[in-house]
Amino acid sequence: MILIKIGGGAGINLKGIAADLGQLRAPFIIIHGANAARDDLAERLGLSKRVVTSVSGYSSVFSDPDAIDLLMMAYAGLRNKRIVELCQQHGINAVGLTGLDGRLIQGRRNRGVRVREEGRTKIVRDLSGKPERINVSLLQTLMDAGYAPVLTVPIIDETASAINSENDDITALVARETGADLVLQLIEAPGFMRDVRDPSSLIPHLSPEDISDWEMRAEGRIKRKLHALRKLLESGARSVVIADGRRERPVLDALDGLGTRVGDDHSRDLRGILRQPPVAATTG
Amino acid sequence: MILIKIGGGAGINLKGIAADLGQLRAPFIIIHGANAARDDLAERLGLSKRVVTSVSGYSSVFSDPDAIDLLMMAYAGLRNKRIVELCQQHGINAVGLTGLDGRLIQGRRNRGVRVREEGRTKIVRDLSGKPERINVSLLQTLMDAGYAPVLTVPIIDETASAINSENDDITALVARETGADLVLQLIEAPGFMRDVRDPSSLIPHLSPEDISDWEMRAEGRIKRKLHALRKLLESGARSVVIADGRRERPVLDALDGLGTRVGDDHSRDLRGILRQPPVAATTG
Amino acid sequence: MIAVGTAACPVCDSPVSLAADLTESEIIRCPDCGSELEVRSMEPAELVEAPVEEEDWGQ
Amino acid sequence: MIAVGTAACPVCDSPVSLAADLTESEIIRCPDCGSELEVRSMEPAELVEAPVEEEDWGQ
Repeated sequence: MILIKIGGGAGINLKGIAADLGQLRAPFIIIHGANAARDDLAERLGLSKRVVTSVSGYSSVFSDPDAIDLLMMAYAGLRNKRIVELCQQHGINAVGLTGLDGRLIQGRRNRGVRVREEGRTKIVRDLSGKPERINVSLLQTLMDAGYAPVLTVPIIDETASAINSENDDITALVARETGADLVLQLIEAPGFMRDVRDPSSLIPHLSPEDISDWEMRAEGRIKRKLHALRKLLESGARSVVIADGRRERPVLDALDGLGTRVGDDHSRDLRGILRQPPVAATTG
Repeated sequence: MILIKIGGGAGINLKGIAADLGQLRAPFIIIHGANAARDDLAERLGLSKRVVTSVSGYSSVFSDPDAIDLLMMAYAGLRNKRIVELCQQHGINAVGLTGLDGRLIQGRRNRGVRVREEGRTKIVRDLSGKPERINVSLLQTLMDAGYAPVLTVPIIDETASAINSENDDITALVARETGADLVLQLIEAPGFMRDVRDPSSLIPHLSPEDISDWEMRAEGRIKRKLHALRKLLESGARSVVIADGRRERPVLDALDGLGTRVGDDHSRDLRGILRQPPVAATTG
Repeated sequence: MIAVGTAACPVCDSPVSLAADLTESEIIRCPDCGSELEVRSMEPAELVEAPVEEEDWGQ
Repeated sequence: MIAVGTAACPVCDSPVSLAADLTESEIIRCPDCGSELEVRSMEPAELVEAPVEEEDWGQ
């Protein structure tokens, strides 16, 4: 089973991704973000985004009730259904779901995190938390019946409330609990870059040791990303690829070897296993 | 099986509805609107709503791509997931879906309808159409596994594109194809009113003949509503109830006999069949 | 009526003269066969048979 | 430090004096047992043990 994480940037070529996925034989699950759509909507609605940074350098969006409404409109609504629509137009019988639906992604609301604000150390509680369990039987039921799950936030917490959560953590958890063989992360960059501003600084292979080194030196959101990448490796996925989601054929190019191969198993030829003549449109 | 249609008005008591539904023993499907949420969002985004009236008196919202984005944000996103959240908080393992997901509600885009604009008769084509088929096996698979489907627009057309459609038509089609025994429509009024401005003009019983008479004399949106109500009766549902979705206990009051009973079978006692001690929270 | 051109009727093929103030997607009737036609485009002028749709369409 | 009142430390029960400019959800340390405490509310003054959360929490 393949897990495809589609970044939430405006430059991601969703149509190209859907066209490529239509050619895969192996079943797959999509997890996607929508930060660009959310930021655009927040701006048009005049809602400001508060980012808080924990005392040890992790920064993230403060999720108040307005922010959860935005998640529901931008992630669960607009982005999720446009991806489902594109999949349907390429012979993929997609079903879009959030972590709330069927208690698909169950998590725990954060007890309170220490942040530095105005020279004080404060506990910040909001509507966000960590994913802990996946309703794998719902995913299995859908995939056995020929559907492709397309997942996004919000997730559901212990009080059955909608909370925000980091898509990278969700990806690692889904990978582990579904035993994904390949995890493909499509982002708005050629792959993992030593220096995001320098296109030639692409790193073709990243071993687990590399990741831990980088994590020590990084800060804020990059630190989060590396932390999640390490956990993704620990999830047991045989191959992890980070590739450019803006290309004409993002998925096929990634399987051809473009982008960054993460983990020890970077020589594996992914093309043969997955490339297939176009799959006939599956009817509902 | 019970089909519950929840109106999209701001005054609907979603929490009360979820609490009541948590006490039902029979499986049910929810279909909901979100016109208030959509209008609010459209206004905040500065998007104007164009209403067109066909030459024979049917008026409806003109669905351009912006309008479909709004549907996805307000109906499929905000309203759908807030209803799913409330259901989960009352022991109902809800799964929110649009007609796109799993090709659940398949329709045909309208070929072009004649409207009068600026003294001319013109053909108007937009992203809307009529629902024609339901993917009943997906609904059955989910309900057999203990989930409660929560459905809304958009639906999917013959080119696998997202289109708008009238919730009343969808309700009639789902009722017919799933063989619903009871259809409960929860609206922002005590029931079917002779005169919406006169609270005492509630009509307790509406026979099929009454409906046809009313339909002759009505215009615009009311004409649509009556047309859809007639088709709902033709769908074979044994009991159809229109009741007030703003009450403290909207569903239980409706089963107690409040509101309007539609069709010939208005003496049936709905309370005994359905009232149950609170159902234990079903886990995912 | 100041005609700006003509287009063939898709049903009976006879020429239909198009008024200057005609707009796209407007409905006109062929003077010969009486069919209801839709102005698909003005430049170039193109007429198609007007679709017949059941009245109560989308929301 | 101008104290505006005291509240009992939830861990060792000794009185902890609260500075005037203290704000809700701020973290302070009990001078006696050294536990990290959170100011749950100022009126009435209430202290609870500060939760310990794994660092990389929600998005």
